[in-house]
Amino acid sequence: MSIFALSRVKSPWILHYDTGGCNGCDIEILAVLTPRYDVERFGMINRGNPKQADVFLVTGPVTKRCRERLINLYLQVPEPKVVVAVGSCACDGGVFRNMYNVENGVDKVIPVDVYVPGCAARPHQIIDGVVKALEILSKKTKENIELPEYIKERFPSLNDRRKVLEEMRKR
Amino acid sequence: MLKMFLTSVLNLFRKPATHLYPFEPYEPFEDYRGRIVWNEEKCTFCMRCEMVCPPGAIKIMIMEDDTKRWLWNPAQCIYCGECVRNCPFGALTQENQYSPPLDKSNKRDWSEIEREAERLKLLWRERLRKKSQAKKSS
Amino acid sequence: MDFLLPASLLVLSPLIGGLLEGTFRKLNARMQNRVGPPIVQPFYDLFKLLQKRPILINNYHVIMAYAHLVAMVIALATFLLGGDFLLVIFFHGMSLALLSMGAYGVRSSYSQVGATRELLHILAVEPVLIMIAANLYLNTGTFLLSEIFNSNFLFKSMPLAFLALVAVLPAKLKKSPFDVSEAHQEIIGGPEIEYSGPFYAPIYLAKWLEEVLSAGLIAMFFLGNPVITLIAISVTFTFVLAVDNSTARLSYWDMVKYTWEISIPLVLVNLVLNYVGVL
Amino acid sequence: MASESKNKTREIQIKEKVYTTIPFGSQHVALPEPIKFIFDTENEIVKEIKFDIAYVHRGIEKALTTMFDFRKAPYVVGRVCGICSAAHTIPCAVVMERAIGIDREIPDRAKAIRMIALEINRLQSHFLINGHLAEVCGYENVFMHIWRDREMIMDLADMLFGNRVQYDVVCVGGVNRDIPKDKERVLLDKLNEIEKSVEFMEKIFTKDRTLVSRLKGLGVVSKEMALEYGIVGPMARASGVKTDCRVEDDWGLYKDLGFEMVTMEEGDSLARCLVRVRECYESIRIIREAIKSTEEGEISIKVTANPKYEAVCRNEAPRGELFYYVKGTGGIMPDRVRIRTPTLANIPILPEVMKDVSYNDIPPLLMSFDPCIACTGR
Ligand code: SF4
Ligand code: SF4
Ligand code: SF4
Ligand code: SF4
Ligand code: SF4
Ligand code: SF4
Ligand code: SF4
Ligand code: SF4
Repeated sequence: MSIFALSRVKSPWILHYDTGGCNGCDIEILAVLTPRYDVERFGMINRGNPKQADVFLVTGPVTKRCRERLINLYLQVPEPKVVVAVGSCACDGGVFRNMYNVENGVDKVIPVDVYVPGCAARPHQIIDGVVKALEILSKKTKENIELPEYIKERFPSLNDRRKVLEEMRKR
Repeated sequence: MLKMFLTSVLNLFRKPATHLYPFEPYEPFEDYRGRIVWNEEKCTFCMRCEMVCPPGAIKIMIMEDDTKRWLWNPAQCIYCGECVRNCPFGALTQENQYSPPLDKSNKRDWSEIEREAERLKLLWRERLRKKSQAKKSS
Repeated sequence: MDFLLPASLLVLSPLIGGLLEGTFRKLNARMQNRVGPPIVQPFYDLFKLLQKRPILINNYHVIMAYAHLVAMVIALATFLLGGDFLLVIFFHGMSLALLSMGAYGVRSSYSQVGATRELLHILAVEPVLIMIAANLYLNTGTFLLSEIFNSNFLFKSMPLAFLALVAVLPAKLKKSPFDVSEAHQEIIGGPEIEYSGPFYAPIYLAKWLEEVLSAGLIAMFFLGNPVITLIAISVTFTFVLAVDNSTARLSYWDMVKYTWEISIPLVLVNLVLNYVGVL
Repeated sequence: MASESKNKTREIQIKEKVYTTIPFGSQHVALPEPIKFIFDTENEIVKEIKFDIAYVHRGIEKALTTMFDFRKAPYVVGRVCGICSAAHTIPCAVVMERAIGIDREIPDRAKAIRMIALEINRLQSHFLINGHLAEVCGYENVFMHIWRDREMIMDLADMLFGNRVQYDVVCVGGVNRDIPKDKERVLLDKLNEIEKSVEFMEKIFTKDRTLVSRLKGLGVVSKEMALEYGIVGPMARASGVKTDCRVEDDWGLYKDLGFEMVTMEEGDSLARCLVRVRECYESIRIIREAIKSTEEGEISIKVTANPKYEAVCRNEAPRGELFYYVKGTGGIMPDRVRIRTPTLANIPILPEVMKDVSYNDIPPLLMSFDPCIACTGR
């Protein structure tokens, strides 16, 4: 592996967004950063800044109000990026499935690469999930632009989409 | 201030509190509530587990040829153990191993399954109704 | 001093700086009782940043990031090649000012608050450095570093000035208690917030160079025996890190107040003592 | 007259002044949850605060009356919030029992296990928030140390209840798993260690000069203000208001075990923090007493009827009074469920105390009120 490909895997900076889960998984994500689990071993740091993030950890079932913000944050993370849905409610809605104000999971809104089950997902599961996400990340480059569903809905034709992509590249 | 200063400097010479997972294996507690394991032999498809499961992570599909399938979604389950406690035939057990992460290749489309199970159940009820009608008329 | 050593130091400074930063992070982690990243972690970070898709906010913003790096390189080069100490201070201050100018150039309020705080950093650090320069002049009769480097073990005659330097080092390296401009929990990195991917890389690199410059400043007081120089640098940095790990962040006015109230009097006393001839 | 009109123009001028607007959330490192504050600042002094708390509304109350039968309710409301999951499941189970009319028959052992769950929950929550408070003060090392020690409590929960966050141990009619003798012993051993780390925490929060200097006198809430705004929990107790639902509602055995309330008078951020630290001692004591006072035995009773009465239950969550109301009609799902959560009661006072505070003191001030939003929107 070249130093470039290696460095992509060795330095995942994370961004974490709670889309209306119960905090359980958020707190476990925080716990993953603390001495017992210390994911800084893998170079992970929580920058809290979408523009400097590689791994996007999303928890929660995506409430209707968080939807737009989630998409916004997703678009702000520069490629290559991976999205990890942490916790059952981020995967498929969990216990909140089919409640009137939720979207039943992150993958209904943005493309998700890895799903971490568990309610709450325990730190070991989160570490496993991130390790798996890094495998996927090592295959991605900055050219892999995946669009969230809603853009595909809004711009069904390929031409429209190309325009959006160009806009995104220009930004 | 002084205390933390000393602690910090001393920590340089102490062993870190880190558990080197995944390089060091981790063994969960004996009765950690992990994956649900289904024993096909004992199950009578009574549907009790599907009923008690709070998030609806268990779906039982009754196919059109009356064979039955028991499906469990690890990415939907909240690992409460309610199904295990309520199974009248002891067909379900809860392992102490947590579920591994999934990706696009091995995650089920649960909405699809829910819809399918619902549809199949309607068909099944229809068949039952017809059967009982046939019995009555004969 | 011959030319070869400083020139090679300058060329290797990104490498040294990266390793220094990596060591900092490792030590930091160990002080917090965890394992921490590998020492080469900063290089991974840098190479990764270069591979990210660039998101351009505006040209001015990005130019300022590169200008920040260039000014920092000039400061470091001037220092290592034995230029004028005042020039080093000037370019160091300028590089920070350029960073905050860039930060003012975007509309994010975190960035703007961070920029203001970055200027306060300059306000806190630069006067002390200038006072140290004055003190150096009193001791060596020159501002030229090539001649200052010839002096042996300056610490002997200006210990208080060195203490003053140690007192401003947290502010210079953006470590707690004086990390107000980065203040992760308040303004998420401050002036750096809007930089991303390859445009963040120059700022990341400049941070390493700043660490090399700080190491150089410390070394300046302990020249003569290379072993003593190295020991002095590592002890000082360990001390700064331990202080980082044993203090909460103070407010930005406290930062200016403390650095001025502690460092400037220290240098002044040293000046007077030198003048009177006690030291 | 002249001076009055002059004053008026000045007021208008001040109002027209352009503030720097700093948004805080809905995604921010200092606050993992989606809540949004908008601070209008002038020279980093906060002048106006707007907030928006409804990002996490999921419709749990509605779902409890339309989607889940009452037996599932404790598992669902545990997911109202993962920080005080046990604190939610207990009053939910109790309120259902009251609505059925079986709350007097709950065995003592079940009550004791509920109390242990709640107190372990409280311990980890207090460790969590005090560590986080240190973190937002820029004191990363203390955060790391407190969270390292918090793992001991998480391990306890993991061992006793089978999950680190969602204990899911409380069900309508009692609890669903007992604590066997050998685990009791481990629990008691671990509590000694945890007590030591509480002592460490107390020492840091009373002795460390930089931390104390940042927290002392920050965001003072007087007793009158606390009463007027009706704030609850440790925040109210830090201002000298004697309120604690553990003695005000009787679902547990607190009265029998001689519960002591922790109060302080100062009402500043440091006091709020210290109240939490000192409550940890009390929690540890309660757990010990609860284990000592009951023996292994009956842990639940059979629930045969459906909820048919109207009932309320109040519980002291780590952040204050949690209120559950249920109206049953004899059906399998209640007619109305109402959850009133502590953070909701503690938020209205925030704009008041945040006014004219420097922006760099906002995160510690906010964290000292321990806001968590998951339950506020439900
Ligand atoms: S998966 Fe469970 S614990 Fe995690 S956020 Fe969702 S409801 Fe909470
Ligand atoms: S409750 Fe048990 S027996 Fe009934 S369907 Fe489920 S697994 Fe099978
Ligand atoms: S453990 Fe709970 S959520 Fe999971 S399948 Fe069983 S009843 Fe459903
Ligand atoms: S930062 Fe402001 S201007 Fe830019 S997209 Fe967000 S809201 Fe709009
Ligand atoms: S007020 Fe009641 S009836 Fe009206 S929309 Fe809201 S929940 Fe529905
Ligand atoms: S009395 Fe209070 S809680 Fe009830 S509806 Fe009116 S405002 Fe809402
Ligand atoms: S106050 Fe609410 S959000 Fe906060 S921990 Fe308690 S239940 Fe959870
Ligand atoms: S709790 Fe009240 S304010 Fe919040 S979302 Fe629900 S209805 Fe709206």
